[in-house]
Amino acid sequence: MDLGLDVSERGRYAVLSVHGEVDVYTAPRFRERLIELVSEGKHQIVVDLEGVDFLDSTGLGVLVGGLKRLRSHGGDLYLVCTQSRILKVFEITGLTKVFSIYESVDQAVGESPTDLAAETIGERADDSGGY
Amino acid sequence: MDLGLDVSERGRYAVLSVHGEVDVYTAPRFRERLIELVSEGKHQIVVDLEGVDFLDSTGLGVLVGGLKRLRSHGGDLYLVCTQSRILKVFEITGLTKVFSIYESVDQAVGESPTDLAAETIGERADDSGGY
Amino acid sequence: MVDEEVALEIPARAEFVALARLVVSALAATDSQLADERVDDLKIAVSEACTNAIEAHDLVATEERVRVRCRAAERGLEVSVEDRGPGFDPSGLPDHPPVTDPDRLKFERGLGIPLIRALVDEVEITSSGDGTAVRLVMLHAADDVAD
Amino acid sequence: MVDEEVALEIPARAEFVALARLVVSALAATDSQLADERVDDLKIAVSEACTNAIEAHDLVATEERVRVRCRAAERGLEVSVEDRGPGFDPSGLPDHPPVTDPDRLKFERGLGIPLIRALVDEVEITSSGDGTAVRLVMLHAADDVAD
Ligand SMILES: Nc1ncnc2c1ncn2[C@@H]1O[C@H](COP(=O)(O)OP(=O)(O)O)[C@@H](O)[C@H]1O
Ligand SMILES: Nc1ncnc2c1ncn2[C@@H]1O[C@H](COP(=O)(O)OP(=O)(O)O)[C@@H](O)[C@H]1O
Repeated sequence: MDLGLDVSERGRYAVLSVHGEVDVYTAPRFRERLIELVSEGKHQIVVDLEGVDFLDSTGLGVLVGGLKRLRSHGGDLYLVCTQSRILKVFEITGLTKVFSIYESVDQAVGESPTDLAAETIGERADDSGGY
Repeated sequence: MDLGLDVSERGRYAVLSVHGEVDVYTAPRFRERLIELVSEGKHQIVVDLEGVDFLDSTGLGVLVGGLKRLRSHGGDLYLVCTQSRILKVFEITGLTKVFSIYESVDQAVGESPTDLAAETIGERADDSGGY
Repeated sequence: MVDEEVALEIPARAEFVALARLVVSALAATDSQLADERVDDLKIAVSEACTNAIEAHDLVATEERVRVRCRAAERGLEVSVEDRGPGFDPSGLPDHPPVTDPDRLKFERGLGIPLIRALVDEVEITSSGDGTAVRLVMLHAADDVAD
Repeated sequence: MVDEEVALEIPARAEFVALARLVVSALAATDSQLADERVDDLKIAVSEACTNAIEAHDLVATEERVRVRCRAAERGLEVSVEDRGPGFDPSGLPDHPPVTDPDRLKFERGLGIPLIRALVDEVEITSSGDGTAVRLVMLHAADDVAD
């Protein structure tokens, strides 16, 4: 299974765009990437879930863990998600109250859709393991 | 599994376009459609396999059966196929020597690609059974 | 639709959970009485149950495979996930604090079974020292179900 | 890639052959040492073997399921298709006439096993009155193989 993790910078925000399926197999890579960003000093992280096809509680755990880590550094984690099937798991678990969820990266970083040009600084981690 | 069967007319030819997977589950519908066409008096049939994702020996059997039936009526069956993974099964089984295989419907009906406008007279048989 | 069972056995490894989801969703997709959205919900539940089963096998270091059985029945689609792990007491799971509680953040884990219960129409967990079976039923034309 | 086995049991019905192909191709797709084209060939072989197994179960009217086992090994991907049909003598299958023979048209059937043998690197058919096992191996980095 492919998990794509792309990092870009939007002003003081690091944007981590996640693609593919987040489950017990792929979650460790996702967790590591988040931890890496925090240790690089990125304390305002937007996680863009628009490219995610599947996410279960393992993925929620990574996000909760990331949020805790960031808050302990005085930072924060913002989610971008409009897919109802993904939002549903946040709602059921009460996590909509814990995360700030935005409809777009622009909205998350407080810019209008015309303030664009995100500079891609990250890599694309396409793993060929799994399905 | 979806099997699509579309019929159109090109002059004296009936064109049967097959979409999806042809295996032991879907082959009966394919066979019936061919038999139906023959009994409607269509004796020059072009079977367009360009939309086929999978075809095994059950599908080959349907085509051989169709060819035999048509020839016994003084007609013929022409194939359109350019996909190497499909052509391969015809080659292995020696059926490239039995069928006339064309690169396009236009070529099969002996027209240049500019003589177009096929009139759709058939139905679309999308079955929701299988995968 | 066929009232017969498909069984899948997977090694108790994280990389095979996607295969269990794939098989269940391929079967569910042929069930015209289950909306796509319900199939998505079932996939999540199957993923949670398989993840727990694999973790359970890890605990007892067994080489046995996890078994996923799937049957399209009259009333709905039934899936069972069976493991040979140490078992547990499902009624003994801690309650989650209310959604507004700041303690919510403690819960990096423990969301799997609550999700299963919320997403699937019927959930039956049978557990003993020999292992656990989680039986999930997604009913045909069921109304949305609450937790 | 994992050297452990996945097993799929399907009811002996035509509609489940696609599921066998799906599972094998999902596993094969994770095997970076098998080119897409070889995965396509393996799918055809699995489809042929499952079709034969289902027809064999029909003959003896058994309710038993057909078992497909799949293992990613060092040397390649191994798939076994096992049935509880009446068995047959693989060496007793009629030869096909040469390709140019007009008799070729007699062969509406009997193309399955020749296709399997041509498409897959190693084929082993074990058959008795209790059933048949067709073992297919697609080798890693193998050269194209002739029939
Ligand atoms: N199949 C199982 N076998 C043994 N214990 C289990 C099983 N499923 C769940 N459990 C126990 O129940 C707990 C809660 O499970 P769950 O709600 O899925 O959350 P998580 O797996 O994230 O801890 C697990 O931590 C485990 O102790
Ligand atoms: N698993 C099996 N069990 C019993 N007989 C089989 C099995 N597989 C093949 N056979 C026999 O071998 C014959 C040839 O098989 P095959 O080449 O696949 O062509 P077809 O299935 O189209 O006849 C079958 O008709 C059947 O009699």
